[in-house]
Amino acid sequence: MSEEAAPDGLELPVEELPGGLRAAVEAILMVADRPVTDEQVAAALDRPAGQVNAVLVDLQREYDGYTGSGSQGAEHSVPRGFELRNIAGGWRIFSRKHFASVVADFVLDGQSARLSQAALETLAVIAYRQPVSRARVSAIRGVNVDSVVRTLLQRGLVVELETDPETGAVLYGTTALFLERLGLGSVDGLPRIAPHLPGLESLGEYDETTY
Amino acid sequence: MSEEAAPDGLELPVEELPGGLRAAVEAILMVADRPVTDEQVAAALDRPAGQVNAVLVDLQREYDGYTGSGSQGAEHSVPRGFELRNIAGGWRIFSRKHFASVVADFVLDGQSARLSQAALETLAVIAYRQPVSRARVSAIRGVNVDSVVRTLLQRGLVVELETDPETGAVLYGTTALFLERLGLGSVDGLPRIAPHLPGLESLGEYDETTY
Amino acid sequence: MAAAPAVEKPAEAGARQVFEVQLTNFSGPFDLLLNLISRRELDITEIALAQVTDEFIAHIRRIQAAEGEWKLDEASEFLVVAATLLDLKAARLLPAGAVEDAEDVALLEARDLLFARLLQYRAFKEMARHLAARLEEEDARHPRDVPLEPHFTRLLPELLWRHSPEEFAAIAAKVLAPREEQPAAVGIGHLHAPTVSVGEQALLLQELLQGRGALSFRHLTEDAASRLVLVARFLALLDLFRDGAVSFEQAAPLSELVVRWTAEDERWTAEADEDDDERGAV
Repeated sequence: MSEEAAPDGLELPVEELPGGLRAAVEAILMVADRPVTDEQVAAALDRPAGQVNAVLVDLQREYDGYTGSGSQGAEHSVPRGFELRNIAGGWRIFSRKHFASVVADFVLDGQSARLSQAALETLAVIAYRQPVSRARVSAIRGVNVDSVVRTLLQRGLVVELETDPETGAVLYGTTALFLERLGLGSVDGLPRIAPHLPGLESLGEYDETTY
Repeated sequence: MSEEAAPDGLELPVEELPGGLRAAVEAILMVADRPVTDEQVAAALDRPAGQVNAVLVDLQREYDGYTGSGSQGAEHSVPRGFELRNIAGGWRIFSRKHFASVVADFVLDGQSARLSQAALETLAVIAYRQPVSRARVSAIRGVNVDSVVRTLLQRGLVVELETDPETGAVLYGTTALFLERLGLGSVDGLPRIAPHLPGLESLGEYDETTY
Repeated sequence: MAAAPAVEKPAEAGARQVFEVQLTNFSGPFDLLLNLISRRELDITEIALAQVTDEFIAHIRRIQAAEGEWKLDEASEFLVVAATLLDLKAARLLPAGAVEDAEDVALLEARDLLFARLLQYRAFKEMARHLAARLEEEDARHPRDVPLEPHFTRLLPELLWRHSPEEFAAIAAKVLAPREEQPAAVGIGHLHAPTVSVGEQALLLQELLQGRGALSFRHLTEDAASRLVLVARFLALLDLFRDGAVSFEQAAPLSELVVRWTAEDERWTAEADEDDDERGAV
């Protein structure tokens, strides 16, 4: 193990924290909102990719119920309700496949076939202001829009376009599915609403910077 | 990834699946994007809420490294890289606190821009006085709070609750997101203000009239 | 109020600096007051408040100079606090025993209210500190918040969409339209009661008292339709007393307060009172 001193910001080397490197990798896997590669995890932990890969494979086995090399002892154990999958080079935690029906019940509970007013309004802002960050949409609508944007993402009506080079914020835009629903060929086909909005740009800027 | 488990739509009771009820609960936690209640999990699993709650509490302990009643044996074990917390009225998986710096790279779009001192004070007044009008918050802080309240609305930390039937003033209160961001189960979890201030109740009355 | 400290009257650039410093230091009169008190390590439950009065006044004069003009609502809060502080200080300057009882009472009340509001503010400030600490601690944990797994997304019910592009554009126009500029000054649209004029209440008191000579405070306020009117009437009495238009008699502490009309002129004019600009309406 060619471990060097602590990486940036971290006071202790992860090996000295409860759970060690293994738990550090788990922490990343649990909250990463997209698949992560060996290299990304290795970079964040400042450890060699090979070492990190070994931990990932080991975690995968442990979640599946093989604890041979894990920290829990050498026996066969019960699989967890989640699994670690490596798809196209990236690792991601999913709910375990054979619980799909109960998970589906949970996911579909309370889902509506219609968009809420809040979702419609948020979609309208994104459509006319794209590419736009959540913070800015929030500022325009005057409420937090995180969960509504998630709904729109799930519905495939909006998509993450890019990352704002300056702020690092994710910028959203509408999708082909959105245009399809509206029966439009392109975003340019959206009816103009410009006349009302001379001072809007500066308003948006202002709101964004006030928090 | 070895075992190809039962297909979707299976009718086996979860207890007969590998991992059983415990793993089924875990599977649901994996797809939850907000705190979930005992009842929501119980409904998806068609099991009594009490039984589900016991499983959740047990999982929480296991993740924290106490495996006394778990399926892994009776020893102390290593904490996992994630934790299960019961906040804002529901259960949710979080990365473990001491891996904050490691995880930060993977959750770029964090909404955690700092609140200003003015915003914090205003938030405190609203939290302890809700439902409360802007005028009253202003009176307590001695300054106009309109723009600060707007910021808090945008951040989703406060919400317009209702209109005072007598005065027509909009009354504000805190949101579930507020509880979530503070890691609280409910507003009752806020520390008591009493030790800091005897006789606060009657004072509030005074402030309202002097404004 | 005393003249502004000469030190603080430099060139434009200097004034600007002062302005910025002030703004980062505190927000609002209570914040400033607490700040001054803590800097002198004074206990706010002590009369020591009088010692920070000069500093307080100097501070608000400096802000005023730097900012050019006051926003009315903020100014009034500062001025109320400043006025109360000055009253307290004035009382401390008088030889012991030289103050009349009634004035003492009014002063004590003003002081208590100021203390109470200051205590209240301090309590919330402390809570804000607590919230900040909690928020920071919580920032170290990140919730699992991942996109729904694709095979569940497909199970979502087919979206019902019934908006034409024009309808959709109308929604956008509504949401994107500039919001009504919320006034930077205090909006009064949400104020419940109509404003009550202290001056009017003073005239009313005058009529009552001139007709009957002396009346108890209880009697003078028993027909007050709201707390607001009650407060305004109380302030009016204080104004009348200051101008020597009435006198107070109280046999013992907490006993009935009797108010007697003592002014000689036929019409005491509330409008002539300079103080009314500050608290002419509540």
